[in-house]
Amino acid sequence: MQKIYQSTPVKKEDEGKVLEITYKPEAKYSLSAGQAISRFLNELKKGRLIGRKCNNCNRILVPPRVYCDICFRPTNEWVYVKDEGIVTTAVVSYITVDARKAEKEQVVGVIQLEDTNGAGIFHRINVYPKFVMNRKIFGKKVKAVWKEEEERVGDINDILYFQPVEELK
Amino acid sequence: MNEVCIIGIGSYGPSPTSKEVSFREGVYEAAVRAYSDCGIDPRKDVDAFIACEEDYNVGISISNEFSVDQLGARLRPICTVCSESLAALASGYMLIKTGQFDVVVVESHSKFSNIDTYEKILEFAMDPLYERYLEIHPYYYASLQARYYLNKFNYNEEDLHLVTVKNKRNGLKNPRAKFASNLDLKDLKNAPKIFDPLTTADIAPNSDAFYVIVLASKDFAEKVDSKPIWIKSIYWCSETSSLLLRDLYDLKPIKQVSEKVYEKSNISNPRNQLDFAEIDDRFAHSELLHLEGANFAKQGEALKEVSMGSFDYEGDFPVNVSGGYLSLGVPLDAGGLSRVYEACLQLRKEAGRMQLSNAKKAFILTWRGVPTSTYCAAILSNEGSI
Amino acid sequence: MKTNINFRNRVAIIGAGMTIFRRKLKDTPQELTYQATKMALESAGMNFKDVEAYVIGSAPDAFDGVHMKGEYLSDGALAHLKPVKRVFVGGATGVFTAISAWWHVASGMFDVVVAVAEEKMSSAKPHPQAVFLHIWDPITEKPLNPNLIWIFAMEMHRYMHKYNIKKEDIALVSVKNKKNALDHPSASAAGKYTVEDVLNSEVLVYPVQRLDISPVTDGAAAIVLASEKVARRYTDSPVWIEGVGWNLDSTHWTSRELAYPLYLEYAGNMAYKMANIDNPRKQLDFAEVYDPFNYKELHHMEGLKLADKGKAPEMVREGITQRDGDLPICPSGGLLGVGNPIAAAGMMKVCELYWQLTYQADKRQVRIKNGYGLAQAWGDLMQVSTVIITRGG
Amino acid sequence: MSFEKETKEVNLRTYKINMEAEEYSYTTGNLGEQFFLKIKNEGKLTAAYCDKCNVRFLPVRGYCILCGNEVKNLVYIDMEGVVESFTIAKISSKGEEFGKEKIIAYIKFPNTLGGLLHELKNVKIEELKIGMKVHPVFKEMKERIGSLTDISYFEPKT
Repeated sequence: MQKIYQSTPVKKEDEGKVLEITYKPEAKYSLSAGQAISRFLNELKKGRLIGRKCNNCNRILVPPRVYCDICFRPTNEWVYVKDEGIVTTAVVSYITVDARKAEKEQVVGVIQLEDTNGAGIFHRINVYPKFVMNRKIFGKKVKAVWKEEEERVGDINDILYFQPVEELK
Repeated sequence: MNEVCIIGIGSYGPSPTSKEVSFREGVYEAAVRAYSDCGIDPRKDVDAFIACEEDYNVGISISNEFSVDQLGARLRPICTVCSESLAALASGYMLIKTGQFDVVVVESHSKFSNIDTYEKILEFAMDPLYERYLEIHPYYYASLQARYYLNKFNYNEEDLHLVTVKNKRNGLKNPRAKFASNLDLKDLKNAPKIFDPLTTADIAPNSDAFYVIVLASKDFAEKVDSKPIWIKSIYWCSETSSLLLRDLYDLKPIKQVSEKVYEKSNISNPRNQLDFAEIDDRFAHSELLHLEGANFAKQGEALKEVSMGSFDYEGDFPVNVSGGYLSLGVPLDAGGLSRVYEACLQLRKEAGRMQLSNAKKAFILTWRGVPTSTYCAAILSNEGSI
Repeated sequence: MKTNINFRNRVAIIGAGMTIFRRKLKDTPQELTYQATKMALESAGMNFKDVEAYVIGSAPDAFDGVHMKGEYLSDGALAHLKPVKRVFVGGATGVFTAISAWWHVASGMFDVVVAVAEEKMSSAKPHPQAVFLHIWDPITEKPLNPNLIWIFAMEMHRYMHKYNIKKEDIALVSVKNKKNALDHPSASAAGKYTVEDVLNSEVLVYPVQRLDISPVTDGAAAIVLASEKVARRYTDSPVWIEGVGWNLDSTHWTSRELAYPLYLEYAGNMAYKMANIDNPRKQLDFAEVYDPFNYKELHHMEGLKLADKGKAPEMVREGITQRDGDLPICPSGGLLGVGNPIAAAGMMKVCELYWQLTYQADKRQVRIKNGYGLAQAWGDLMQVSTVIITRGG
Repeated sequence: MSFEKETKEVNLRTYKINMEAEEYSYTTGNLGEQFFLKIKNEGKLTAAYCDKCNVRFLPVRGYCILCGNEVKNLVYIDMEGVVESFTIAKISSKGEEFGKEKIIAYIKFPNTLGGLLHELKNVKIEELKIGMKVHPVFKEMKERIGSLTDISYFEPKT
């Protein structure tokens, strides 16, 4: 016999009828960005993407790391990379971070950066949803559109979004 | 029975802060040191990895995601154990005992300096219905324990500082002990009792630290150039999580873990058969409870023995010659590995100025701190077969 | 790695139990842990005092809303003065809890170990999805305000793109699992649905729609493991753990090919090797692969080599994965049908191995030929898989 | 890059984040709910009672912590408690100093396992003693919400 315990369900319509105790959490952090990400953020402020190159496997890691995860050795040098790449996947979001309906849909995806040997970056993509649904955006080249210099603070949001280099039809 | 030993140790820190590295970079530094200590390549030689961490200490939900690359564990078996890091080490020990694994790496770290709201996070670990509503610093639970102990055994409040002074001074010989000090009793006598009856000096500060330990089977250890330190026995347990349901002078879980490791290592008289101990001292009175629970002192007599110098560097049974948490700081759950690291140096005769002349068998006892009742114990030895 | 079929100590599952799964349960996380543990012990013919050690599984503390949740839950398992620890590999935790309990017994250190997994997702306000924000890279991803579903939508779309897979085929998985769950006494999301129902459900993050996803749920599940000598004393039909495997890929998911779960192939290889299985498609009688989203079931069948790359949808279409098919997948009803209290859902799959291989699965019973069943879970940043293979019948 | 390190504060970044939910709302369980409602509606303290072990314990839960049997009943307990230990708290769980220090006691009740942590009032610090008897002072009925905060504080029996 399967042993199943009949716990006490709370139906949606009974919300508020059972006693609950509330608590407001506080969990705040000041994370040390460290060697690699500090430089990455500082370069974003200058409107540039930077990575670390591993001379053993010839990959450029973006965001940069001080170690190579494949070779387990220190990465060798700083390398600027183009803010362009190929879309490998994209989706259209109709919801907000807390699962409410968003006022406006948003396209996000992964862009594989040129000449890095596989480094991908996750960001917004400025393209009509239909090009996501018919997957025309897949494999297309996109380029970063940056905030104005004076608005940049050294954050991933200094890039507004990536935009197709050629217009999609 | 296949024996398990520690073949490599690596650390970065401990230190009061570590702004120059991210937590992943700190772990990488420790890992490189541990692997070079025993000459292994993590991409080829390691069968499994264990990361010991808690989400709210790291600041990332599912911190396991971020434990991989810096250890060389990409596309390898790696998991997170959420407990005191000595319990994580016990998991590595068991993996090797199954006969399916030869080399297991255990990592734990603290990036305490990243945490802005430590007290609230500790409160978040308490029972949400019965323990959080007073909005007091959770350390006050330790204050209640301290007063209870002093009252039960008729000590003066100032007597507690004896433990603090011993460990802070021991730390002066240890280059890693960043909170060591040549304090004496009169410095502490009139210090404000912020955590009444404890002063802030009687409470070990938290620290940043990164530790990586490499475990291996006997077969593997014989193949590499290392100084193996053998895990003779290891055990862990918890009492009820409800601190309201525990006694304030509660030796049960301490007795449980120590008796288990004594039994498995055939130890009937720990004070005679072991050479030194690294014991949790995150509050001055914790060391006393732990000494009594582990049977190094009779109930109520640990403090008397501390005052007699029994547990000093020169005493008949040295306790916390590393300086303990009071000098090293508590690297959150990495505490257990920090003590394993210190004990290994002693057993390898690499402890520098704090080297004990006769260090063959070490006892380690760790607690997970307020509000938990989780204890772990281990016996390490520089001599092989039992 | 020397993974081999020569076990020093064989380990058996001798009991399983769980709570009902519901959107919200009134019981506290400790009480849910207690209830599942008690059920598992009763089914093994044991009592709390017989247990020597515990392994607790639970996904992020941010759900139940308790830091160091393993400590808190241990009280519900009545793990007083006994070794207890919590293991955690994101969504893959449920199956991993069983794996960790396996090594407790296989090491020779313990004879009776309970593995219990609990999740209470209804505590976080305004919505449990919101706390998933904190699983992303805090500096390079979290500032983009991502919703949890984005990540899976990106993987699903990549998978569809690479192998030209249609949403209609993926929807069949929801239909099958929700139907299977009609026979599961704990189920919270069972029902008779059609492909059209799935395709017409609300689009959340294209290509993911409401009925592509398993619902967030409260619940707990547990199993009892024993060494061979103890198992023989309690039962004539132990379910042996023949293989375990787990594997994690790099944190940097954006630099990986998302169309194929390589880490699962590695985890599967580890378990197959231990279990001496060289043709899983033939040798396994059924598999409880992880299905928090419908496409994941397909993805995981391919990673486990139960289907060729990109070909799992064909097997679903042909009915091979139905309960009466050649290779039943998720006969329990899976997460899509029974519900998804994260770690507990993974453990529910291990419970299903026990029930199926001891012929206790009632209307869900599949045909047992070779006696092998497999359960698998997956999690983190699309990064980890855990696999357990059992034999019984 | 571990072979060289940037150390200048100006180039090293610190990134502020939180990992919070807006709020948590915890269900109290079947027995827990009764416990809190007894406080709210009756101003009474209760304990869980296991008839198999014949023990009562607090905090309550739906299982006996000794034998593992289900527990379905509460019993009223004598609210005159004994101070097992006390401390004078100056720092809050936000790590800040309270304006006014709080006396915190661990209080046990007759024939009951466990106890409660609460604030003591109407007692001078020099009169504090382990073993002193105290009893709860409840908030006005209309202010109670079904929580241990419905007890304003404990005070010595006069």
